[in-house]
Amino acid sequence: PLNAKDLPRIRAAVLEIGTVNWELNTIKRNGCDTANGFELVLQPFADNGATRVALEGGVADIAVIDWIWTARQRAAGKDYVFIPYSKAVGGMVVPKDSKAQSLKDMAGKKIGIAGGPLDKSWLILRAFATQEYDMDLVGDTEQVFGAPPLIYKTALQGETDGAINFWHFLAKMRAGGMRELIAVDDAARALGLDPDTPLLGYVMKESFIAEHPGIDQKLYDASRAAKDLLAKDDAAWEPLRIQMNASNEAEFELLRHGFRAGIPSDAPINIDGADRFLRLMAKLGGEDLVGAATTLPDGLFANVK
Amino acid sequence: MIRVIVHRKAFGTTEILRDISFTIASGETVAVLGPSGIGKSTLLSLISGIDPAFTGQITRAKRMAIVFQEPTLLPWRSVLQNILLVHEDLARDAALAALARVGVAEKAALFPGQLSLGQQRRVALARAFAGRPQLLIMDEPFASLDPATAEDMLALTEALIAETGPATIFVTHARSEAERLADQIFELGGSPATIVTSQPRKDMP
Amino acid sequence: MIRVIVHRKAFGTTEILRDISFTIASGETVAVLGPSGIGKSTLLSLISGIDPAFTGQITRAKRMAIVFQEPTLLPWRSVLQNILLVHEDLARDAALAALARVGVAEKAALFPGQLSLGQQRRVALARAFAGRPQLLIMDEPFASLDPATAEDMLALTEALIAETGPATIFVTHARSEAERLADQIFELGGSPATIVTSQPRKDMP
Amino acid sequence: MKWLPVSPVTIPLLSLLSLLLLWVAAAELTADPEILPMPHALARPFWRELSSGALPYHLAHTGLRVLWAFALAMTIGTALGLIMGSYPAVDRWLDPWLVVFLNLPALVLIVLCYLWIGLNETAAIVAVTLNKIPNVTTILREGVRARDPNLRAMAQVFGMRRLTYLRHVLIPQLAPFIGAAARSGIAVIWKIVLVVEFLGRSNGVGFQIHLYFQLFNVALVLVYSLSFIAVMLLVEWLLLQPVERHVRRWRTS
Amino acid sequence: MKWLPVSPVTIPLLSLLSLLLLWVAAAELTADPEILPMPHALARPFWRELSSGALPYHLAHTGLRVLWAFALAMTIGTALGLIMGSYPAVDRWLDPWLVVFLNLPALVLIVLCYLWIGLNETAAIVAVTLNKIPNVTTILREGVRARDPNLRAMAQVFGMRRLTYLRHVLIPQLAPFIGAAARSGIAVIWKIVLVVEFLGRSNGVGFQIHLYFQLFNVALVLVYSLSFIAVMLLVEWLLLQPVERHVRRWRTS
Ligand SMILES: Nc1ncnc2c1ncn2[C@@H]1O[C@H](COP(=O)(O)OP(=O)(O)OP(=O)(O)O)[C@@H](O)[C@H]1O
Ligand SMILES: Nc1ncnc2c1ncn2[C@@H]1O[C@H](COP(=O)(O)OP(=O)(O)OP(=O)(O)O)[C@@H](O)[C@H]1O
Ligand SMILES: [Mg+2]
Ligand SMILES: [Mg+2]
Repeated sequence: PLNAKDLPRIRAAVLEIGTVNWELNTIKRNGCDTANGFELVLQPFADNGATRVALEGGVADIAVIDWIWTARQRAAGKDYVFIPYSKAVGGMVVPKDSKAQSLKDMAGKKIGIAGGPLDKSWLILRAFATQEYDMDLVGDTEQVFGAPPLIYKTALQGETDGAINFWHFLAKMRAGGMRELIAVDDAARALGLDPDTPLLGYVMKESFIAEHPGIDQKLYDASRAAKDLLAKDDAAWEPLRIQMNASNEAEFELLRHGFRAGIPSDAPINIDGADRFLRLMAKLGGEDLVGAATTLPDGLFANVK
Repeated sequence: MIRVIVHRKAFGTTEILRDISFTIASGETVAVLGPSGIGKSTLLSLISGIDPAFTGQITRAKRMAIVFQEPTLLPWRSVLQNILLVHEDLARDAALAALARVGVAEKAALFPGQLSLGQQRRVALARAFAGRPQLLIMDEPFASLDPATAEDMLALTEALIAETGPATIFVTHARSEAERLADQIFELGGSPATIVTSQPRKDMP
Repeated sequence: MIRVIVHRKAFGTTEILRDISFTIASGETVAVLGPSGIGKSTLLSLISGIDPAFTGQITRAKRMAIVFQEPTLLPWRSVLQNILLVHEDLARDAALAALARVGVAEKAALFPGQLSLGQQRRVALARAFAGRPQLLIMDEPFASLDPATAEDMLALTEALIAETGPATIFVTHARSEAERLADQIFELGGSPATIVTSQPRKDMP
Repeated sequence: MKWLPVSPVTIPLLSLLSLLLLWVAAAELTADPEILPMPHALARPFWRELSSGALPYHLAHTGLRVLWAFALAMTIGTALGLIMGSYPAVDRWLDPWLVVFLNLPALVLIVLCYLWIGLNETAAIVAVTLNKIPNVTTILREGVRARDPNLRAMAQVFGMRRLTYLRHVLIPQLAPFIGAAARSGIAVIWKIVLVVEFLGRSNGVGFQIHLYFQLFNVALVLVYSLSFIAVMLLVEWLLLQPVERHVRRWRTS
Repeated sequence: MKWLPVSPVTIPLLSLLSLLLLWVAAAELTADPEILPMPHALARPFWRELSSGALPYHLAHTGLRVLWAFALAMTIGTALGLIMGSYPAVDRWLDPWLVVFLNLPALVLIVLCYLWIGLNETAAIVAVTLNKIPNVTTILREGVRARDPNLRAMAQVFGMRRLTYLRHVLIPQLAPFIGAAARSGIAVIWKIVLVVEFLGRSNGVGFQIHLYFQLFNVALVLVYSLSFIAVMLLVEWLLLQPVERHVRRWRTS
């Protein structure tokens, strides 16, 4: 077999606690990287912004980012391309005993939102509320934006009447006794969007692919291999247990379930669906969110299968 | 009545003063003489209560005034304010009058740093005289003044003592000043210092 | 040869000095007399170069030494270091000898704040004398000292001037001191101040 | 140093201009507007944020927080500094606390405040204030320790009232320390406000900066940063420096 | 105030103990170990991090960064402060720069440093240093402005050498300001190091704290925070306070 030293290296800037680490660690542990002809090097960071700085600054070759951001950068002239990783999105949870049965009942309530006013889950729910209930979520509810852990904890404390958070926090919140009011998945479906479009992906530069032809496909294959393993084999999760930081078995299982639910199909990306999605985002988030990318830039999605 | 009993005053292991006791009645003036470095200022700082670290006992008056060996004015306040701030019930005019008596009235609005050292010393005198002290403590109040000004200040001090009758203790190097103002003259000497000669004023019986 | 020409010195709009000019040869001593607040210290600060804001012209010597009206020691350095730091080529023993000559040798290791004011003034004298100044400037150097110590300091100054022969200018309030030390005595007066009387020493022809 | 009679604003303006030139040069060298855009490239985004009202809105929120936290931290910090500097016995007790709070990460204090007080304005201001107090206290304590004992003695013998002593003897002596604490203080406060805002507020310059940083929109990050800096320059010129000149008069006259 | 001859470490230890009691009380009131665990609940995670070598490893990295940035910022900041305080002409030119850099958000400087210099140790240290210099300069400048003109005059007449003047006249006068800058300085530096570490380093206490905050593992956030605080307490007691006592001898004798 090949000596690992001769293989091209992919330096991945990752959020140390990101769920992507579960996949990347599985890739490394099972040699999916060398088997596919590259060597994966993990560079942990403590903040999402930091992973972007690392990619931009050229000390990392890939980072996990959503494709809206990638489209924005691409429209601004960067040569980023997107390789699907996960379609897991969040949702809104409310306390178990909350009277709210649908988004409509959240009128006049206080919602905690992780990730700011341009968070995609929030934008989709806004569009959904407008379409379904003719309701303006921004005007009809009080929003508190905050760091994900703070939103997580204050929601459990009952300080907010509902919370939108990233899926792994949602899993913990559900394990902590909250219930899902609406999944972003469902909202997206109702809006006519393709819920199978993976929102998060590995982003790399075209120049990197040019240096190492086929590296995008190799990464994609390795990712697939790890996903297959994680999807079918419960034993593959055992080594990840510490890393997942679950405080009990129920939480562990919810996290595992959430990850599996987020695995995108291996069908090629629905370009029209993505374009529709981007237009909706452009309408809701405006230039702040999408920059110059009002329509889907060419070549955004890497040519992988 | 001011009663001073100092058994012992030391800085670290160096004993400076030992067994000094005397009393000063209201209206009475005591002069302290002695060579440089003997402990005169130290004695005054005990009497004024600035330095509480000694063995002995001192009864003081309620209203005290002090003239330090250096002017010790507030450099960031005008000359006039320097008087007013320590005598809160003093009228502005009275403060100006006090400055006039020491001959620096026209400097009232300036900062102390804009005065000559002799002028600053006179402001310090005016500050001490402006209240109606029951105990007046002065450390070489007339040093560093030209003979004519020094004479004026001496006369002023005499007048003040006659008017308000405080118990007064002052340090001087000029025996003539001591003899002119004091009812009692103590001379410090020895090591540790104590009162070596104590004489009543010449012109007393 | 020190040459002093002061046409005008003012603080803001207040004119302090006008038309003062004289020279001091090496080995010669000039005394300046005058009432408090007339401008004596101001004149010295012009001569020493501390205050460059005046119209006129002054030639100075290279090695200068000054005794301010206040001691102006470094409170955070020992007495001995206060001497050594301004005279970097002075040996430790020589500095100690200089302190001994003013009678504060046993305080060499203390901080200035641990000395009496008279002792601090003597340290300032020792500091000025320790170098071999070509121009010696002193502002009331013997004030605030008891008569015996003042006499010692006067004698010491005489000896120093005889030894190293600097051009000396000093301010004093005691005519006796001026007459004893000075070859020339200037008396300042008027407003703005100028030299009103200038007399050579009595015992000169 | 003065050859020509120059207006007092000339040099600061020239100085800022040279800073601008430095920026242009740096942008030229970087040659990537995504990393460092040219100054003029900020004009459009600036105008957009200004006319949409977003910039004034966020600036006002941040300004209010900074103001509150500044007033509280300076008052409490100065009081503590005065006490700890004046009474060594108290100092021995409180000093370890000071070191602990001085070095407690802003994040920890902020998160605890949000979780205890709630995700609201009070929590934000308390968090910033708590972060800044130890800083002010440290600086003021040094000042009090360095005070002139002779003036104290004078005030004591004359029986000066406590408040008069504080106002006319102690505080003027501490002016340089108060100045140092105030100036470095606003800066530190504003840095902490940024963190407070992105962790748990829904408006403010810090919130916006973090948002645009996530989007890698350097232009808007700079627009918001510089707007706040411009406000601080105005505060410096119109408030701090005139006050300082007044307080320092006795030194220069 | 002293009734019994107490060892000099007694009061600081008692003081820390009372802080611990306060913590216990707060934890009792909070009654949620996710928000504020009891002190003893930290023992196990602490031991785990310690024995695994993670704690010493990250502590060492952060310590080194703090040390470097501290040394650089103090040196450069003091030099700038001396110059700006001594020469009003220079001050007029540099003052606007000072205000700008004082108020430039840490985030902006850090990101620019990372993008220009690269995601490495140098960039991290430069970023922290640049963030801290204006702070030191501000404090020192106040000190220089408040210096005693009489001592300067003395040094000038006697022709004291520049270096001697600096070392024996100016610096001792500035000691309280240097002390204030150093103490509040380490704290500010460490706060910025935290940001620098979570934005672009893969180790260090700041990295760990941010990480565990993201996981909402308060126990480990506290373990890392308190470990650094413990180090700072040791620095304070074994280094700063003895040096300070030495420098301040002349005041107390
Ligand atoms: N910075 C200043 N601003 C305004 N006036 C000043 C300033 N400095 C000194 N003066 C004035 O100049 C005059 C001369 O002061 P100077 O210190 O030279 O007097 P002097 O002759 O040394 O007096 P003394 O014997 O009291 O020391 C004084 O009237 C003083 O008020
Ligand atoms: N803090 C201190 N530590 C040690 N010794 C001190 C301290 N303060 C004063 N002394 C010593 O105490 C002695 C008396 O000082 P004091 O100031 O009382 O003298 P004095 O009689 O007022 O002299 P002068 O006429 O010179 O003012 C001096 O020898 C001085 O060195
Ligand atoms: Mg004395
Ligand atoms: Mg004078």
